Amino acid sequence: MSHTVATAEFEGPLALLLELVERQKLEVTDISIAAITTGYLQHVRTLDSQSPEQLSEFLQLGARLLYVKSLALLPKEAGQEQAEELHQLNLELEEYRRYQQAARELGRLSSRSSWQRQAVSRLEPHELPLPDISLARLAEAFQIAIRRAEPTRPQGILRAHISQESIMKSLRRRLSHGAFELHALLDGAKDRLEIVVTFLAVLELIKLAELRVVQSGQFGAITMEPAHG
Amino acid sequence: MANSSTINVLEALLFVANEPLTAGRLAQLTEQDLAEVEPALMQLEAKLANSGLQLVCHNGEYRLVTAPAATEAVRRYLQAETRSDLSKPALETLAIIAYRGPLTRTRLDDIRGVASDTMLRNLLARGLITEQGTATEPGKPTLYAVSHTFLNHFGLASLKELPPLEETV
Amino acid sequence: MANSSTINVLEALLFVANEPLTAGRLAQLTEQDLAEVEPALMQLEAKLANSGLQLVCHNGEYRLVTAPAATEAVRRYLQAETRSDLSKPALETLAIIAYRGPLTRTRLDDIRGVASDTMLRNLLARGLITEQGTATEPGKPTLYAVSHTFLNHFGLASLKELPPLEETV
Repeated sequence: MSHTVATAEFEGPLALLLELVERQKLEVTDISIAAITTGYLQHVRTLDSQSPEQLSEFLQLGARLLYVKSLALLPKEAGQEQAEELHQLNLELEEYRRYQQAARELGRLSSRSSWQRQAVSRLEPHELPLPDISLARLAEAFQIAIRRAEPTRPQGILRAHISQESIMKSLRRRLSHGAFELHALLDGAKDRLEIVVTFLAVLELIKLAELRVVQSGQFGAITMEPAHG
Repeated sequence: MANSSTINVLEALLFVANEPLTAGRLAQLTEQDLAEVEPALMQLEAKLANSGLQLVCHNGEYRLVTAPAATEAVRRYLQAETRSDLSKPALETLAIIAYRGPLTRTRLDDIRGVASDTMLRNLLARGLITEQGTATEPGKPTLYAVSHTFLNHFGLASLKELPPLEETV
Repeated sequence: MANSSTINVLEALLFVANEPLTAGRLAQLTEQDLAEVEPALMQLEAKLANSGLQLVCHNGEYRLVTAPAATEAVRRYLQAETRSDLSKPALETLAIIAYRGPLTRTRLDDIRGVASDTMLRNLLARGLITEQGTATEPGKPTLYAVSHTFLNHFGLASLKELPPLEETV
């Protein structure tokens, strides 16, 4: 099976996942999750890393797929969670698919348009009352507008807040099963960027006092555990 | 049956208005009861059904625009570029806001699986969406909805004319 | 009998146009022969006879205007629009045009982060701004600047006399 899909086609991870699922004519089930995860990660590897924000969004879904896939390797009680995760993933994918379909329909409407009247009706100039505003208010309004406009410039690297948020989400899920080791968290990481985003998520959880990091002596294994347990 | 002169005055007002007008405002301007203006607006809409104009109703606001059947000629007049300029992600975002809106950025991000802030800023600047109040949840996040400009862009008279969303399987 | 779709397209063109149009220009825009457009214009005039709009022809140029019966209500609308206080967004738009103008709508949208279409129409209707030529960039977009009325109202000889701004923080 070929995974050479033009990258630019996919504006987001869900679009890519949907394409892979539809190509295999499968639902995301425990049987297909392994194949789909492999296909997905193979594709993500070909992504242009020039756009770290975009990449991190692809990686977070990759991390989620790996997590769901890994649940199959864990003892029985994880089975229930895997079923739930898969169900959730299917729901999200199905919702996304419907809107993608709707977007295509909308695109088809683009050949037709309506326009409002271009001419502006107004009273004769001598009938126009003038507004009661001062120059000071005008100057103030301008300064407020300009100040507001400044911070809307494109943001720096790695401000993809939702990617971090959702890695935090999956960390929380893991924490709910108890402690785990750092290397287990990073083993699935495919490159520096994913590691960076994961560390950011860990730091955030520490800050929120949801997670504690414990090291059993110098060079010992680093363990993550729930801070409130 | 509304008075035909009321219908005509409504048509004239909507012609000169520099903004979409609510039925309430139209009632004020025509010095009629709202109970008269609302059916009159429906009759105006029906009357315009086979004409070069179309009455758009969105969010309780009315506006007169050209009929979609005249798209080609009007485009020629305005020398407007063909509207192939909405990207796939932009259409996807608009579709979600049109069917699901008003909704928050977080909800939008969840559905799309990507951060939508740049896209939202872009669509706001193009006037295709507007901020429509805030959600009641903590932090009172801004709600986004599609605008009159959105309807015009696709020649729709109201959101009811959107193709139906596929049923969930 | 002219095709009803031709009549409708003519109506849409005359509605949208911001200048009177000759039959020749309308023929070009509808891609019809002048021999078809002229009777269609007459039929449009007849069709509009009992409506809020009317077709007027002056010096061989056609335009749509509101019907005389609606004059009262239309006046009420325009007066209310110009008498009411400037809204915050309108004031902001005016301020940006005063300090940064002449500028295009796109540039204005960029600064404000939202589409400024309605605000521009509102300020044009109030006579506070005017269209001042077109920019040299592709598409030759209209440039907006404050009007003489604006300068007179504030007693300014030129825009150089606007209050200086604090340094940007």
